[in-house]
Amino acid sequence: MEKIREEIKEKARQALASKEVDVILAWEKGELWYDSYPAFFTKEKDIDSLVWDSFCVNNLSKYLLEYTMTDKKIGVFVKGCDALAFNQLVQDNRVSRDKVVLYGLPCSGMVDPDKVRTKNLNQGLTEIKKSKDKLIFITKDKEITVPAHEVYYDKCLHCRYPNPVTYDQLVGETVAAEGVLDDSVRFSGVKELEELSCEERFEYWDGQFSKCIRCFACRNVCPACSCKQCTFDDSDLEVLGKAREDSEDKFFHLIRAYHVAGRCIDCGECSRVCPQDISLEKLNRKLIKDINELYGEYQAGLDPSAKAPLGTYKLEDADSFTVGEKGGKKREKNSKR
Amino acid sequence: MSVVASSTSVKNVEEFEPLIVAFCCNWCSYAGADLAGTSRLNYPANIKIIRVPCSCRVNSNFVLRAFQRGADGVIVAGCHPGDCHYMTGNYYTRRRFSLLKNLLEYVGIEEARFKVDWISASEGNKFAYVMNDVLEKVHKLGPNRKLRDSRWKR
Amino acid sequence: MQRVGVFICWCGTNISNTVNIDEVMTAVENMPGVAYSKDYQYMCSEIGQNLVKDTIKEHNLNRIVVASCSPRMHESTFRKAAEAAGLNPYLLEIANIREHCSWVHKDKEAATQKAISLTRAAVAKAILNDELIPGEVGVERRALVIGGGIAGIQTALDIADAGYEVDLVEKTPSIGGKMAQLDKTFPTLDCSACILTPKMVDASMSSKINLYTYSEVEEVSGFVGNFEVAIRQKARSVDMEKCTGCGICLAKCPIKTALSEFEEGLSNRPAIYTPFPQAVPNVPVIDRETCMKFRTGRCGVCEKVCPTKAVDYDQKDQILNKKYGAIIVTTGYDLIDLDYFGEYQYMDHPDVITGLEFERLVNAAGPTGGKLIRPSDKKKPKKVVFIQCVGSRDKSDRGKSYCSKICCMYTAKHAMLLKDKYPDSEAYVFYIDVRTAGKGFEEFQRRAVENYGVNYIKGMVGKIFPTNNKLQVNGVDSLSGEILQIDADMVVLAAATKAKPEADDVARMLSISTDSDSFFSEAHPKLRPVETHCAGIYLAGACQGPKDIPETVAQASAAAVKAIGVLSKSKLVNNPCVSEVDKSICSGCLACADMCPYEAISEKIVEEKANGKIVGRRVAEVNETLCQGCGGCTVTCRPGAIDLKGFSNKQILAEVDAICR
Amino acid sequence: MSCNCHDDPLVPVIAVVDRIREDTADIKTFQVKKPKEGLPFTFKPGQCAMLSVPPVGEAIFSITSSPTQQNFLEFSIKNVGKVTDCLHQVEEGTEIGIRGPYGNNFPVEEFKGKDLLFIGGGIGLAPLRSVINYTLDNRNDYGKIDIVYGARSPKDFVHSNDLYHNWVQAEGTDVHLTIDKEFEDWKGNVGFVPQYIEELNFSCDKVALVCGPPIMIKFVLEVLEKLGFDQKQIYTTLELKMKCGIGKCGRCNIGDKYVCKDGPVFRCDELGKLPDEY
Amino acid sequence: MKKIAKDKLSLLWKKIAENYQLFLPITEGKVVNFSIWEEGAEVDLNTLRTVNSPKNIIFPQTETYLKFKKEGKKLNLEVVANKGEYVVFGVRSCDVASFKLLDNVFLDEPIDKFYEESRKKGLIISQACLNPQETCFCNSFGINPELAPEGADISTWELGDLLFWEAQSEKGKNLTEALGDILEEVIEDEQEKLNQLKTGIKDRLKDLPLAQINPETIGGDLKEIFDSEIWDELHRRCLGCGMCTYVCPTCHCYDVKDYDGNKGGERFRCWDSCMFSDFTMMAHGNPRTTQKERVRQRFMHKLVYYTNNYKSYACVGCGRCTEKCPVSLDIVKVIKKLGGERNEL
Repeated sequence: MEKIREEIKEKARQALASKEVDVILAWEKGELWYDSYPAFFTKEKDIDSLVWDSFCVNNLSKYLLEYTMTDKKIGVFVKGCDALAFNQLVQDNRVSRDKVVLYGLPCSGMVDPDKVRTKNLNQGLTEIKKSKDKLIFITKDKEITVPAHEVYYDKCLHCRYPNPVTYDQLVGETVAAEGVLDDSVRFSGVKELEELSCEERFEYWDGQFSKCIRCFACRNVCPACSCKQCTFDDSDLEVLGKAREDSEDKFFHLIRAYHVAGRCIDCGECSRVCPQDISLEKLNRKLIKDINELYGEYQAGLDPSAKAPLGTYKLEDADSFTVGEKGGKKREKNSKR
Repeated sequence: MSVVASSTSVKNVEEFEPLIVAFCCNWCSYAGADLAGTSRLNYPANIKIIRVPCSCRVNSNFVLRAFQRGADGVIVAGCHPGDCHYMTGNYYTRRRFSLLKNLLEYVGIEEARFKVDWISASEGNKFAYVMNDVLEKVHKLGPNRKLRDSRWKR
Repeated sequence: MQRVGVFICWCGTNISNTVNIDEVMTAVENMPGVAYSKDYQYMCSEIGQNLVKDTIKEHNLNRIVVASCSPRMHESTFRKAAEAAGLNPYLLEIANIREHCSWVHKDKEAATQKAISLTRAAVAKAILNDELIPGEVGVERRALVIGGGIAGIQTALDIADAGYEVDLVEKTPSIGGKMAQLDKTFPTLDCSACILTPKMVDASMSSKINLYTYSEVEEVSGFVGNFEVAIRQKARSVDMEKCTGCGICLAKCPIKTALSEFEEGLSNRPAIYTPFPQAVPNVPVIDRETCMKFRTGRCGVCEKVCPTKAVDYDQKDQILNKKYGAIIVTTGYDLIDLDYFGEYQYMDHPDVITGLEFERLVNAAGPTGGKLIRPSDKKKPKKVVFIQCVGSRDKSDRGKSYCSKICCMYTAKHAMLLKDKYPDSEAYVFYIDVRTAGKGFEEFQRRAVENYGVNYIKGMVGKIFPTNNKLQVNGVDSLSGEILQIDADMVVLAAATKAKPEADDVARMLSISTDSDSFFSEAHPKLRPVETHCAGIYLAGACQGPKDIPETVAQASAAAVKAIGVLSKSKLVNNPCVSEVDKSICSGCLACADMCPYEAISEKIVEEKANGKIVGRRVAEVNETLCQGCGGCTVTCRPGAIDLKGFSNKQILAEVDAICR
Repeated sequence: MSCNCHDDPLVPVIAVVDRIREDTADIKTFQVKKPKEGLPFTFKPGQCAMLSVPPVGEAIFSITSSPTQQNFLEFSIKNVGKVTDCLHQVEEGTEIGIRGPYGNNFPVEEFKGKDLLFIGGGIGLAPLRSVINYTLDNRNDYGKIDIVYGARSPKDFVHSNDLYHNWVQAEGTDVHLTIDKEFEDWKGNVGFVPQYIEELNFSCDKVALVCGPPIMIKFVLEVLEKLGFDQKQIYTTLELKMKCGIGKCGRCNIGDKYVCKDGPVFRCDELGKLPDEY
Repeated sequence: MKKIAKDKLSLLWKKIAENYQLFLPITEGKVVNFSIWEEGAEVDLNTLRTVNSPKNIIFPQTETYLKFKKEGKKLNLEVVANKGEYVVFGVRSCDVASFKLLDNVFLDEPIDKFYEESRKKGLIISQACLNPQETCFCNSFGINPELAPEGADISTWELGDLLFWEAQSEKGKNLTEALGDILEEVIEDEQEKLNQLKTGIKDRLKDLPLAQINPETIGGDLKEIFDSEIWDELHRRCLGCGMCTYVCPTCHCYDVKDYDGNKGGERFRCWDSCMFSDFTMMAHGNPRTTQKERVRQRFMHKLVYYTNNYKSYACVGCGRCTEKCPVSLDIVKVIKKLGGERNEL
């Protein structure tokens, strides 16, 4: 990572110097060990503070929305999940591909500061080094080596796209997907819930939703939530009331998940940023799973020219509500379209 | 004891008058409901119909809002796939509500509370049948407490 | 400020018997926004409508709710009334308290409460109604008729007669349809060809009618006044212009063994053929599946013998793209397959035939030259059994639950034709009921019984056993209970009619609907019998349900009039309930454009100020003349930037709230 | 423990809309009073009150009647949003909620003895009218009064009865009207308010009270400066999104000042010290 | 000073809960928040910082205060007084200090009676922080987490198996008395150990990474800070969510809304966030159209406007934004930027 960091900086410097781009979206380091955050570089000299470490979890693609109304050329560093997000924004017509130079960054996972704290590895921490699939936590007087997966974010453990699916230039070498990529693992949380009784499921979700403080972090961080004005902010229609009330909380979460159905890239950012630890990924993955089962495997963000599952149909589509008569009364033959 | 308990529960069920909101597409299901009327078929007054041009006009928001406002069941009815007056509208309906239906079940809303069905203009009988069927099932489930806004009184 | 007037109709006792009008009136008075309310026995009557009009003016009302029958019934009536009183017609809402309330509920208290809640919803919606002004769109003054049977021919002639162009598309090589196959028509017994052929010729001679035979409609888009249609003209392999219809090629064709479709397979035809001598156009077509040239590459006789060099083996299917203002569907019917009626031996015995085959057998131009003989041994039949309702009024899966309507009459006709040919023959008719509703029908059937001595037996045939050259028909006379055994020479089955197998596909292509038997659905069974739910598309003939020739012709003329009604207008007004985009909210994702079935939504760049500069931003825009108002886009649009006028998000939510209140 | 929450400043009292006058196509003037006591509360010119129309909500409006009017409050309200739309649907005799008064006022005591120049545009006349009528009711305390008022057309004039009659007839008072664009039968001045002020060339020994659309205020201030007015002689009232009316909900601040509490009346030199965020 | 063995705390909870609604830091999944204690609840006194500050107890996120009913032209209003007496146990010094900051606003004239009522009915029991975290910087705002904070009715310290208990106010004394035998008197030896504990905490504070953050380094007057260039860059990464404002113990902006129910409606106030794009939206425009203006408003409010009005910063250094902001746009970074070089760590 350290080596790649220098390479990244060099790339960024060159891109700015050669005016290949007007601005570089990358990360910068704050005062605390875990504190890497999005940064916007326009001057070569500022690149010194650019950082690439195990905490660059923030997805920079969504910041491209800010630039939709400018003619600036933007360089952006994208990890595997970020590249899916980028494609999704392109598919949704929100970002034009030609305004962006994508620098791909293979990524084997990002470290969850909470897991570090739980392991008490943060006491006196001065540096973290990465060595293959291990992380070395260095303090003044000792070094502790930990298998990386023990401190990676949950969302990174079963990452299917550690390498960017789209980029203009790749920095560093591609990495192998770690963890188990089997969908049965990815959807295991969903399946567990599906197997519960209706009442148990309700109890579970009621407990989850009622924790919500409506900070909208899940929505605002989501690369599929790219609307100019969110329906929840429509003060005229007021579909969502402002009160913390159970039914309003449920409305918000169901509609939020539904609105990203077929467009959710499963990056897990919503769950990560949720201050109340609501299992949003179990909501999103339910929809992904159902889409896969009903309409065929689909990974949002893989192909920006694909049709979103809810934006298309097939004559012979199955449904989840007419029992025993798939697709209605009549046989469907030739497609009109 | 058990006798007393069951008799009170029966009484409660009797008192419960479900409210069911049905969104019907103008061309098929609404016409089907008209036909049910013209044919003097019978279904309970608990079902109240909102006319929409096409089942694809029905937003998930509307469904959830009905539940928030105390509806005990919601029905979306449209033309049979392939028969949409607008050619393809109900194909989208089918996808949209297949997902919503599953999602509602997933978060613990009883399956029978949300019904999507295809009812053509000539299926007055089916209209009445579906309405009776949904009502019967919802009746068994009792009032919708899970999605109703606590400020919306029964 | 909204001042809603609510008018509650008793519909005589239709509503007032089940709904307590007084209670509804009291509830309405307290509904927010209601400035005036009134009830009346028949709101749709002239007095009722005047009441609405006068009250609008008197009480300065600007929103109207009529609680009455279905909006599908009288919405337009009351819209007109509102308009007459100076109100935009779209400020009116109907609460359907008849079809959806008083007619389906018995409990008066419950029905009353429901009527109140439906009215409340209509009031809540009406408050949010906006004035809507329909847009206008031009009309393509040409009609398309799909199907060249008597229905299609008549429709085309009538439209042409009114001075409009008509394209008549027929799937087979000639127009004429089923009627061309018939020998005589009931109840007059006049020759079918004699009355049909002149019409076929008229159609072909009319300067306004273009015949596209051996062609099929492949794609339909657009809307009333502006349908866009792709027609596939199948390769005929004969140049229509050059061919003179001399018929030499037919005679010389070495293949003689293809079954003639026109003759119901009772005779053969060459690979190059015209379906029948009077075919219009009288231009042969090469059946490429049978033709040696096409199968083996060798032969080419027809090309060689053709005096005008009209034969063209290289001809290709052609796609014609044309525009029409109106479409009339006249695709006709078929007889059901008799595969499942094994007891009648139709599949196994050549002397068990259908009514249509009988028509060919007695026809002078038919396979036997009009000699009625048994297909098996070419002998005259002495004893013929006619079985009615083969598959009609049959609730089992193999049959049709409806009455095919024409069989009673044509069976009587067949029996008479038999007796005419062979006075010494015996005719037996097995029937369930004899239905003779129609002008001269009863007299016709009685003639068969009384003058011709046809034996009518009420009862069904159980089974037919072929024995020594005979067909042993085992049946029951249900009146006497007697078990009958008739050794017949021939059996004629009145097979049920059914919709064309491709009807569902045609319906889907046209966005019209079919009933459970795949007959096309009319817009209203009584009041709009030739219209479909899709404006500008009309129905005539047996494609809408079984019917006889006079009915078909009447319907054809009716459909023609409807189509002429569209074609005669220079402009049509649009449905103003179309989508519109709030460009300030629109993100320009164009998901709406992707799903719009009418391609009514396109991208537009709006100029906006951003960071002190004017820059372009992509948004969606609706073409109001293309939009048909389905509202699918509104749901695709997550932020709700696109909304449907007349059924807006706000209005529907207001209805939900009001209903649940 | 007993609760005195019913005294909370957020809790409205019931008032009745006694009379409604339609000023223009989208502006109505409402007379509001308490069912029994009449005036809901005492106030000073320039102050605001919060009107409630449940279940739509509340909005704050400047009181357009003068405190010298002892029987009712008046509000001139333009239909721009949800609450105002609902108010426009209200009929005479309807009960609404009211709370207030909120905010500071025009320092009418300090104005004593001075010439006053009122400059209003459109609905911006509403808060000024309270002061105008107050000074006219205490005519001897004040010097010459000039009222400059502009709107898009004569049809958009609010309080036309005051503009055409009451104020014109008042002693030592001149009313100068202007409209944006030529209009049938209009014989008065045509042109925007700032230009008209420049043309009228007022002497700078007056106190100027300005209220109108932000763009008008901006140009009027420039003109006044040109005419030699000191910032300390100019007062204006501002409007930002206000919810609570009591300086707590945190959205109507300009810098550290809350418009609902420290405003809405600002002297221009004070305003100059605040960030340009209004 | 009193004490109680930690393993007897559940007795204490039970006793308090007899007469009060008792709020305690309770674990739910991975998060700890103040919730109403019930027998069997998983109390967590070790977690230093709850996700939500206890602000939502004294100033609930949603608070209905008025019910209304319309009948024709008639309007009926009914005030909802909805609080019983309650005790919050385990409030850290920073959060206790935040109450004072809220008091400044809500108890300023005109007094918010609902808030006043809520404060009157509440009894605050503080808990000293034995082990301040790397994200803590309360010291920078003059808060001493080892001491009994001003505003607490009772203060507590953990020491080994014991919890020390000291009433600070009349309310606190009354409760202490009412608890009777459950609490024991502290002996001198233990008092000495407690003093050592306090010194230990104080020492630990000095070593915290953010210890040197100092708001006093912010120079310039209101307009200068407002016009500072730092806002041009700082806001860019802000996602525009409201998390910082909702977890912040001192943010107190609210909205007032009506709910239209079927049997009458109600008016409630609910938290709002100046980070939201529609916060200042009016029918005819929005004075803060970009996130830059909104981010600036939030920090100007905390560090300048509030200070001008109430002579105190509207931050208690609790570290919630430092830990929770998804893009690390926390107040520490703003103070550092505004304070310039003087603030380098």
